[in-house]
Amino acid sequence: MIWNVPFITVALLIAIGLYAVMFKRNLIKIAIGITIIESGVNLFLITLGYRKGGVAPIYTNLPSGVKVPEGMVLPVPQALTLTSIVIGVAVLALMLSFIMKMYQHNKSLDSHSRRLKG
Amino acid sequence: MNDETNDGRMSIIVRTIATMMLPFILIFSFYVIMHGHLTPGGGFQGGAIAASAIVMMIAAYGHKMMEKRISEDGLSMVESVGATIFAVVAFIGVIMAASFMYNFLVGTPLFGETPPFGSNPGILNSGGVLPILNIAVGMKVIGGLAAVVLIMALAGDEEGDKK
Amino acid sequence: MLETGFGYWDAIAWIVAFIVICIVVYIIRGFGKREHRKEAEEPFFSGVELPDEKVHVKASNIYWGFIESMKGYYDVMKKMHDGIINNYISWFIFIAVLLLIILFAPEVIP
Amino acid sequence: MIYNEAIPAILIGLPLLAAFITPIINLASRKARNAFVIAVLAIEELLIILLAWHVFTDGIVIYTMGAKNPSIVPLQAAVPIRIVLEIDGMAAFMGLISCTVAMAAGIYSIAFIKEGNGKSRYYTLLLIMLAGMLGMEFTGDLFNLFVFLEILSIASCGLIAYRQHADAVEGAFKYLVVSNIAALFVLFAIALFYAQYDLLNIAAIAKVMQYTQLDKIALVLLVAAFAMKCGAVPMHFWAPDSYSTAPAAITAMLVAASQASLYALFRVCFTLYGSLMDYQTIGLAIIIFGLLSMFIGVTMALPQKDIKRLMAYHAISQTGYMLLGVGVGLYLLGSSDFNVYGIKAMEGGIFHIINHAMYKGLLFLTAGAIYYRLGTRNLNEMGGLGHTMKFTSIFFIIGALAIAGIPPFNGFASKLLIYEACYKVSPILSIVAMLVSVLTLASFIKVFHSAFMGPKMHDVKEVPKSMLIGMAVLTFVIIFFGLFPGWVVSHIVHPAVMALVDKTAYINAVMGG
Repeated sequence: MIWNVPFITVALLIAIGLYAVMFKRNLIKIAIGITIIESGVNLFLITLGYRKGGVAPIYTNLPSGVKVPEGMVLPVPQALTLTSIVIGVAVLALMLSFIMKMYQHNKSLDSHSRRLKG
Repeated sequence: MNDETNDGRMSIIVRTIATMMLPFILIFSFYVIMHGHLTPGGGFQGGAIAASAIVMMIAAYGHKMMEKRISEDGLSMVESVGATIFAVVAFIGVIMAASFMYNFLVGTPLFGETPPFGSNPGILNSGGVLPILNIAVGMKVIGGLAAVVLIMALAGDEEGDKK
Repeated sequence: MLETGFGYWDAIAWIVAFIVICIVVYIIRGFGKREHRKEAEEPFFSGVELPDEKVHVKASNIYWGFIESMKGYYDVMKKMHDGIINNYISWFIFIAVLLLIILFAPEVIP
Repeated sequence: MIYNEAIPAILIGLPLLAAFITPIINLASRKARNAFVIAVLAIEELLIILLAWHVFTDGIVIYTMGAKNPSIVPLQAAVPIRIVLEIDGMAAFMGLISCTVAMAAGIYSIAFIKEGNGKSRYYTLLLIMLAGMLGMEFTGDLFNLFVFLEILSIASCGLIAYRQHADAVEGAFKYLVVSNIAALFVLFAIALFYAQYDLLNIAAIAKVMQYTQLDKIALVLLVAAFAMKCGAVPMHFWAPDSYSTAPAAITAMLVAASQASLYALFRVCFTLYGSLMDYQTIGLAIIIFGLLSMFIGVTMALPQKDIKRLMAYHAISQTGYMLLGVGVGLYLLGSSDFNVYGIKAMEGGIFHIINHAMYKGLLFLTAGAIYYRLGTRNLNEMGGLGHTMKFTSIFFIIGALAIAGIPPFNGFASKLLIYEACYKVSPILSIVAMLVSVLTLASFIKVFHSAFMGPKMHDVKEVPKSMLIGMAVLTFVIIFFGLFPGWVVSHIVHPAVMALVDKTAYINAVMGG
C-alpha cells in the first residue's frame, strides 16, 4: 500500500500541471504547469527503477554485503530522467525567454491577449 | 539593494563573500566534471554548478558590471567549441572503422586504464572517451546556461539578443 | 505507368493526348470565319458598361457569396479557432480521453 | 567502401558537427559559412540517396552506436544493449524527404535571411533541425525517439521566433507548449513500456508486446501526441499560428518536421502494435482524423487573408489525405481485402507524404519570395506581381496545380490512388476527398488571382538567384514525380509501404531469426 504513494503523487502532479496549463491564463503559470507535468513524468521514471533497499548503481562505491546486481536500483531510468531533466531545462529557458519577448510586445501576460487567431 | 545608484550591485559584504566563494565553487564544478565517470555527477551537473557561480556573480555585482567581464559572444563560442569537441570525438570512432561514439581510448595511456572490480576509490585515468565527453558537455553547459541567464538579465533594460 | 487497382495512369500518354487535342482544337479554330474576329474585339455584356481602367478584385472579396452562405458553419469555426493556448491543450486532452473511452468501452460494456 | 556501413551515423552526426562548426567558420567569412552549409546539405542529400538505394535493394540497415562492429546488435538475454539505428524502407523514404527539403531551404536562405548578427545561429539551428528529423526517422529506440523529438521541436521554436516579431514569438511559444506537452505524453508512454518489459528498443518491445491495459493507455497517449504534432484536426490549432509566422524556408522545414511526427505515428501503429491492437478502432479513428482534417482545413483556408496562414490550413488539409490513405490501410490490416486495395490506399497515402513535402515546401517558398519583395503577407495588399516576378509566378502555378491534383503533376497521381482505393471501403470517403480537392483548387485560384494577376501595383524585381534555385530544386522533383509516378511508386513508395506493413522483418533485423 505504502509503495503506491509515489504513483499517486505522479498522478496528482500530472493532474495539477494539466489543470494549470488548461485553465490558468497567466503565461508564467502555464510554464510552471508544464514543469510540474515534467516533474511528474520524471518521478514516474525514477520510481520504476527503484528497488526496496537498493543502493546507487556504482560498482566502485558498493557497500560490503550488497548483492550485485540485485541489490542495486536500476540505472537506466535514472539516465532517462537525467536526459529528460536536461531537455526540460532547455525548454524552460526557451519558454521563459519567449514569454519575456511577448511581454515586451504585448505588455500583458494574459494568454487571451493573443494576436493570432481565426 | 538600491538599484538606482549602484547599477544593481549588492552590499560590500555580499560582494566580498561572493568573490571569496567563486574559486571554491569553480574548483568543485571542475571536480564534478572530471570525476563524472567515477562518481555521481558529470558534465551537465558540473557545468550547472559553474554556471550557478556565474549567476551568483551577476546577482552580487549586477549584470552591467558582469557584461564587461564576460561577453555573450565569448560564452557562445565556449558552447560551440564544447559541442564541436563532442561531435569530433564521436566521429573519430567512425574514422577508425568502428562505429559512432566508439570508445577508442580504451587501452591507451590517456584515460585507458581499467579500474579494479569491487569497492575501491576508482582510478581517474580510466573511462576512455567518457572524461573527454564530460569536459565537452561541461563546456557546453557552462556557456549555454550562463549565456541564457546573462541575456535574460540584460533583456530587462534593453532589447537583448535572444539565444 | 501507375497501377491504381482499377486501371492505370500514365502522365506521358496524358501529355501526348493533351498536345494532340490542342492541335486539333487549333485546326478547328482555323476553320472559323476570319471577319468575325474584328467584331469580337468589343465583347458585349448585358446591362453593365465595362469600365476602361483595369480593376483588381481584393482577396477578401473573392468567394464572398460562398462564405456568406455558409455563415453558420464559419461562425462555429471562428469560435473554435480562438487562438488561446489553454484551449489548444484542452482539445488535446479531450481527444486523448475520447480515444481512451473508445478503446476501453468494449471491456466495460460487454 | 569501408565507410559504407557508417552512412546512417554520418547522416545524423554530420549536421550536428557542422551546426557547431558554423559559428566558428562565421568568424572567418560569411561566404565561406554559406558555402560550408550548402556543401554539408549537398553531402547529406548524396548520402541519403546512397543509403536509400542500399535499403531498397538489400533490405533493412542496422547501425549500433558505439559497438566494435556496428552492423551486429549485441544481445544479452534477448535484450538489445546500446542505441540501435534501424533504417527500413519507410525510414529511408522519410529521410529522402527531410534532406531534400532541407537542401532547398538552405539554398533559399542564403539570400532570404538578411545578413546580421544571428544568421550563423540560424544555420546552426537549421542543421540541428535536420539532425533531429533524421534521428526521429532512423532511430530504433523509443527513448532516442523522444530525445530527437525534443531536439527537433526546440530547434524549430528557435527558428520560428528568429525574426522576433510579436507574431513570430507568439507562434513559437504556442508551438513550444504544444510540442512539449506532446513530448511529455510520449515520455510517459515510453515509461509505461519500460515498466512492463524493461525494454526501450522498438523491435524488442514489438516482439514481446502483450497488449495489456497499460499498453492500451500507452497507445492512446502515443496516437494522440503524434496526431497533435502532425497537425490533425481537432488538434491542429498550433499549425496556422506557427507556420504563418516562421520565415518561409523554416515553414517548408516545419512541414517536413510534422511529417516526421506522422512517420512516428505510423511506426507506432504498424510496427509497435501491428495486428495485436484493435486496428479497426484505431484505423477508424485515424480515418476520422483524416476526414476532419481535410474538410475543416480546406474550408478554413478559403476565407483567409494571410497568404501563409492560408497555405498552413492547406497543409492541415493535405495531412488529412495521408491520414486517410494510411488509415484505410490500417483499418483493413487483417482482412483479405488488404492485399487488394489496402496496400494501394497506403501507397497513395505514403506517396502523398513526399508529394506534399515538395509542393507545399515550394508554395511556402514562393510565399516567402512575395514577402521578401513586398514585406507583407496580406493578400489584400498584393496584386500584379506576375508582371515582374515571372519565375516566381511559374513556380507558384506549378505548386498550386500540383496541390489541387491537376494532371500531370504529382499531386494527381497520389490522390488518384487514394480516391480509387477509398472508394472500395466507402464511396463517401472518395467524395469528400474529391470535394476537398476542388475547394483546394478554388482557394489557390484566389491566391493566384489576388497576388499575381491584375494591374501592376508594386514596382518590384524578381527575387535573387539563390532563392530561385531553392524553388527550382523542389519544382524539378515535382515535375519528375509527376511524369514518372509509376516508377516512383514501384521503386520508392511500395518498398516503404511493405516495410511499414512487414512487422516481423523489422523485429528480426534486430532480434535475429
